[in-house]
Amino acid sequence: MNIKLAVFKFASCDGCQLQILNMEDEILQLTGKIEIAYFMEATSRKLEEPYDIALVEGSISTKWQEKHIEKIRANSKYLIAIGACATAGGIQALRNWSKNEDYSKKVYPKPEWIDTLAESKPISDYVNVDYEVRGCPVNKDQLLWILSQLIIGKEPFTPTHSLCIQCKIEGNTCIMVADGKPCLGPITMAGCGALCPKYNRGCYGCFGPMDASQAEKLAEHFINMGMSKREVTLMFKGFTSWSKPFRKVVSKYGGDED
Amino acid sequence: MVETKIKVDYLARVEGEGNLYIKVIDGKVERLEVGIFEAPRFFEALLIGRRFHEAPDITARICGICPVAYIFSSCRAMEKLFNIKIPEEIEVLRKILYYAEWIQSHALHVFFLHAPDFLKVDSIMEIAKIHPEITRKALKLKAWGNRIIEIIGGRSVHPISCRIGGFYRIIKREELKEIYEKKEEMQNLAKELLEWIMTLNIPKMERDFENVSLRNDENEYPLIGGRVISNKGLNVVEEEFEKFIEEFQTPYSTALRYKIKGRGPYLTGPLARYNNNYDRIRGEVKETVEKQGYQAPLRNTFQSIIARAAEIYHATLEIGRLIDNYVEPQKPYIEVEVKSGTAYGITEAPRGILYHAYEVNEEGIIEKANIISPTAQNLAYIEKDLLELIPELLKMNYNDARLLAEQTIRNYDPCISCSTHFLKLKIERKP
Amino acid sequence: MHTRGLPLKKLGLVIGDWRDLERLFKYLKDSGYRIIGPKVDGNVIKLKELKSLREFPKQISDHQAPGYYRLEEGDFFRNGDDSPKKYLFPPKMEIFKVNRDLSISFREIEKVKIAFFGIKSCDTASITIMDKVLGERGDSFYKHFRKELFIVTENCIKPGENCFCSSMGTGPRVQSGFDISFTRIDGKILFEAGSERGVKILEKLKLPHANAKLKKKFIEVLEKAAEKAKANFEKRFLAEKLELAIESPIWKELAEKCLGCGNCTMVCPTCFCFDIYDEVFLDEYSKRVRYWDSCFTYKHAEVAGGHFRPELWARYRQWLLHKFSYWKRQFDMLGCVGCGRCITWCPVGIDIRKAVEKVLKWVDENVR
Amino acid sequence: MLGKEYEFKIGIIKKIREETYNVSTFHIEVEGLNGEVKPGQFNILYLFGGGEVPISISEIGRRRLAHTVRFTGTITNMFRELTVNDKIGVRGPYGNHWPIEEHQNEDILIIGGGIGIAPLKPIIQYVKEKRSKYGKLIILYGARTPKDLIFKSEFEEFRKIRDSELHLTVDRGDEKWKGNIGVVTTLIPPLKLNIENTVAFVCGPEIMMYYTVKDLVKKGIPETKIYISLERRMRCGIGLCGHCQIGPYFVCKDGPVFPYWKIKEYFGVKWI
Ligand SMILES: Cc1cc2nc3c(=O)[nH]c(=O)nc-3n(C[C@H](O)[C@H](O)[C@H](O)COP(=O)(O)OP(=O)(O)OC[C@H]3O[C@@H](n4cnc5c(N)ncnc54)[C@H](O)[C@@H]3O)c2cc1C
Ligand code: SF4
Ligand code: SF4
Ligand code: SF4
Repeated sequence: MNIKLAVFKFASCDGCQLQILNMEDEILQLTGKIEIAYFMEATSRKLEEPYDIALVEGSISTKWQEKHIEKIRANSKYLIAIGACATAGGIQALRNWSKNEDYSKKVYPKPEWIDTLAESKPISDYVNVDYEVRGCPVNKDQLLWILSQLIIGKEPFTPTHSLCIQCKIEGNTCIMVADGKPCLGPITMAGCGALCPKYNRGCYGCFGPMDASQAEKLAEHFINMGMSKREVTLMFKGFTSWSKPFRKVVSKYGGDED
Repeated sequence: MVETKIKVDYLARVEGEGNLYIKVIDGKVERLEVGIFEAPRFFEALLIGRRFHEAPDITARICGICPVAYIFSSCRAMEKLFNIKIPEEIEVLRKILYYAEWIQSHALHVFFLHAPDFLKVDSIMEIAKIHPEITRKALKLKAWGNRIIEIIGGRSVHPISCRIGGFYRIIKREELKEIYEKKEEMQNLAKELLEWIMTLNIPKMERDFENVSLRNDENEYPLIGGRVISNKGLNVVEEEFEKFIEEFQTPYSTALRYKIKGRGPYLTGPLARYNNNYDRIRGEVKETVEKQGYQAPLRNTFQSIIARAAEIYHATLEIGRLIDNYVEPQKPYIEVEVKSGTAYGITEAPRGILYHAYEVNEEGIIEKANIISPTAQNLAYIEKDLLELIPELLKMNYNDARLLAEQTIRNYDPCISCSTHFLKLKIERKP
Repeated sequence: MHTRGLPLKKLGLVIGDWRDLERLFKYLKDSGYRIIGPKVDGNVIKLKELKSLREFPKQISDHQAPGYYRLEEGDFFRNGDDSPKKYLFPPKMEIFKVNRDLSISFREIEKVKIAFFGIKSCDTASITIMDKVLGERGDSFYKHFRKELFIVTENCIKPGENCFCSSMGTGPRVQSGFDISFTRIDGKILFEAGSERGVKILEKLKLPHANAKLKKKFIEVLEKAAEKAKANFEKRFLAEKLELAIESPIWKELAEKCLGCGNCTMVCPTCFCFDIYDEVFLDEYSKRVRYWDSCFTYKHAEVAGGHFRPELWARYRQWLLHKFSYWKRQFDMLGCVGCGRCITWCPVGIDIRKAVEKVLKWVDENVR
Repeated sequence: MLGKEYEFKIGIIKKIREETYNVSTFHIEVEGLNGEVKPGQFNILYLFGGGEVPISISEIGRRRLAHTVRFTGTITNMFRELTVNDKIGVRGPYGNHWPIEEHQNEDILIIGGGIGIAPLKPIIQYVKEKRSKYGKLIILYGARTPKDLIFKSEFEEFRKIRDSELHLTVDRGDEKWKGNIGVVTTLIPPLKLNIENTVAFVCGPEIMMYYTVKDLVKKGIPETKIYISLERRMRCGIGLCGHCQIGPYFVCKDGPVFPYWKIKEYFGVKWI
């Protein structure tokens, strides 16, 4: 047993780390292969740094986090950002389009006690990230696959093509074509199992842009379908809105308005 | 005199990371603070300008452990505002989904987070070494809960199938077969685990707290909607709830705190639910707990672990019954007609009552949002509980004191990350 | 494996009605076939197992247009988003399992006896193509699933808006590669055999021969259908002509709306690209799993330190020229059967017929 | 048996020679390959849980083969961890080969760029063994820097082959480098060739082959006597997976070796 795994959390909902604990069938086997060195959600035991693998959940949104992530980077051989927050800033990155003080005022009676950075940003904006696992939350099977690859000494790999490909492989019916509903599948990265179309709704992009994502073209198509600019903006302004391709669409169709 | 400041670096109303700071001078408590310093994520602000139907998906992201609760509180609120009557079939499916989340979340807390305290170990991995069979069974039960959410919701964390008015598509009876087939096994497991939990060495510590929970008109254990009641006379409808509580903020925490106006801190969550609705818990559960003398009311917060285990058992039984009653609906959801106004909704999240309120304009755009999570509501009471524990703590050595304080906080299952790792307990003693 | 169409004369058309189709269905079912045919699944017609012919969507029509598919009341349907490919070349499939010591656990898949019932001639033609592409080249899984295949084809009397099988020479009347075909004409069903097996079974049904009048009607109906299922180009020299545009700037224009999502290749009944992943479980075993892949994915032509088709237009060109040109030299046939699926199921409605037309026009105007 | 076409044989690593910081040659012993191995063919190598990579055969022995691997990506980097006696999966040999037998009595010109010299090495071996059957042997080999030159330990042996020339070049030199500096094509103009009787075998990055072929043609070597070996992404190696296509050809089956005249109309096309 020589792989030391650490799990860290920044601004997030815990859902991605929870996916590790959701591996009920494998978790005991897994802990036999990997030594959990730091994983506050699962154990109060801590091991000394350095770590072989650091899984990082959450976005960077406070000054303290900015420093902390650098420390983690320095102490980890392999740093993997997990989930939409860590790879694209998460839902909380919606505030990046607004003035931060407004936000504090809206939520807290005494906003002067709240200390936060103006923007919520992905880990890779601060430190070098070795691998990114997408999703809000990450897919459990994918996560297990990635851990398995690391265990055998392989740099992790997961497909980076469109959700549509997975959607068809799963045998779903295209809801854009058969229902006329908008779907972000054609520009979103596969990995979730094409869940939303499977449940008869359009993908809202929680796995973020695929390789060579044509987000702007799809947005244009939505407009041609009769959607308003505002509706199009909201579609792209979701859980991975701060990824570059989606951000472009949001700015183009009125990101600064609200 | 040393002044210590805890920097507020973290978030609002949701569980997350926190710390505890206690300062005692000359045996007198100078300061006692449970600081939750999760980074603020400003959910209420970022809901503004979004359309009503986005609320479930967005608020689900407040918590990865109980997303279903967030989804249903927001659905409940919007549906009430729009005067939608949810058909029985859809209601049944929702209840199954909600109970499944209880199972998953409670199992996580009971076995991963809380049980190690009672067994004086670090983690479930350690429990697995002492009680491999129990661990295996607990994992199985938890997996079943997750699997149910996966089948009905698409995935267990942040499910995608729910919408205002129902579901995005009809869930076929056939799809539920897989989980139904295991129900008896799971009910037996749940019973066995409840019995095991009751054998744990639970500290004795009676308190008189105000139990706040929902209570419904259907004569059922509460899940979605109902009146908010307490053992001290609170009895209000969802719309009125906020008027009876008072919020306050402390400089050491991003989380707001709440108390009942004119009375003070209160308790919500499984223990409160169990105490307030014991008459509606399944007979099989009652029989099991009463055999060991744990009928309601339980006045010891350390016994919350029993309430949780009892609710798991109750949930497994109810899921069986609900699937029996499930008829596929004609349409997966009820069409919505937008109305402007304020939407209020409360449901029973695994950790207690979860309050959502939205102001929606005539276009269906959210203009204001207010969400009060169970953990935020419990915070003030946690501090009160700790305060009462101080004399006890001062008698102990540092490590035991820290452990007891941590365990006390974990009794409330404040949230997964804070319940295990947040304690940097500082007890300053001045002779 | 190859079944040749018999000329009309040999058996000719025999005539029956819907009950005879049911008899045929039952006969196949009783002979142990798993019957796969069109069936309404939500809001699309898919190829699914049919327990009885009552599941066959008799009173339904599929309204198709570029990027558009709706089921409506009607009396004839074409196809949905899946095709026989799904059964003969499954979208995801474990090849075998490799154990830690590199020993291989091969799979055993029980013998499958599939009868496709009521697929159209374009799909029948697609099986002939796959026979060549996958079967003859040695895909053992394909051969396994294909081995005992029985094909009952329905001749297309009402091609849809996106159909162009007549231009590709694959329909609307099935020419080869089938066992039995049937045609709905004037409330009657006309049967025809395409193989020895088919002849034997039809003989068992003891149906009378169609008279000259009905035969004439048959020809008329299918001729009319053939007129409808035409694109604005000819198959003759198509491959050669299109290749003349290989370095044309037209590809950029054609790919202007393309999202690179790969839907066209997924729904195409003949696209065969696949990828293989090692799905390793801890360090205990690894499954080698085959998934459909698409030449539209960014990674398809990426190699360490380089990329052969980094731009989307180059990937679009690869798809189009492969189907309509390269395929000819690879397999002595074209890779497109004119089923129109890629037009219907493209989320932005790119029409391959128009694309081909534009390339041809470019060639006419620019190559001399 | 289902999936038989993907079955691999077990190869046992007998020797590993480090060529450079990111290239090593693995000598493996493998029983029962598909057939006789010819210069220019490749195998598909499998590492547990990682996957497969096509790798040319860089040395052909009676019971042993060598593969020279550059560690460049996910799977090839896993090769770094291999040690003697480790097992890997091997299937092949695949692809066609350098048609060396058809060019007896001719002068052999070998041009390799980078790792591209690996599939050319068996030609050198072959010519050496059947020395009297061939004319001159000219080897041009270029790498990015002196550090990137592989098979260094064999250069002397190459030079010792009767009637042979070895010309080396690097894109960027260092203090110790005394040889030619420049891309491999800079070695072509000064060459004295018997144009009528020379056959050229070229392998390297596509861009290098593109210019090399141009220069060879300029020098007068007919397109029918220039052979190049192509590289494309490859999944199956047996013409099924569709990845390795260039125009109408499947590199794995129709190639990897192509006479230039055959591939010419596609080879220069941008992003084909
Ligand atoms: C016929 C042939 C012979 C080859 N001979 C040699 C050789 O002798 N020595 C050597 O070092 N390399 C050789 N290569 C290249 C070698 O196959 C790639 O470097 C290797 O596949 C990269 O895999 P990877 O997983 O390490 O890289 P990654 O970049 O992580 O690869 C991702 C995927 O792309 C594919 N891929 C990436 N680059 C190539 C490529 N250049 N060719 C084919 N597939 C690729 C791989 O299959 C891999 O699955 C040859 C390639 C071919 C086609
Ligand atoms: S439903 Fe969405 S993801 Fe699926 S094929 Fe259609 S556009 Fe693509
Ligand atoms: S379909 Fe899209 S939004 Fe839905 S789970 Fe998958 S990636 Fe997320
Ligand atoms: S290319 Fe389009 S029309 Fe042709 S066979 Fe494929 S899906 Fe059908």
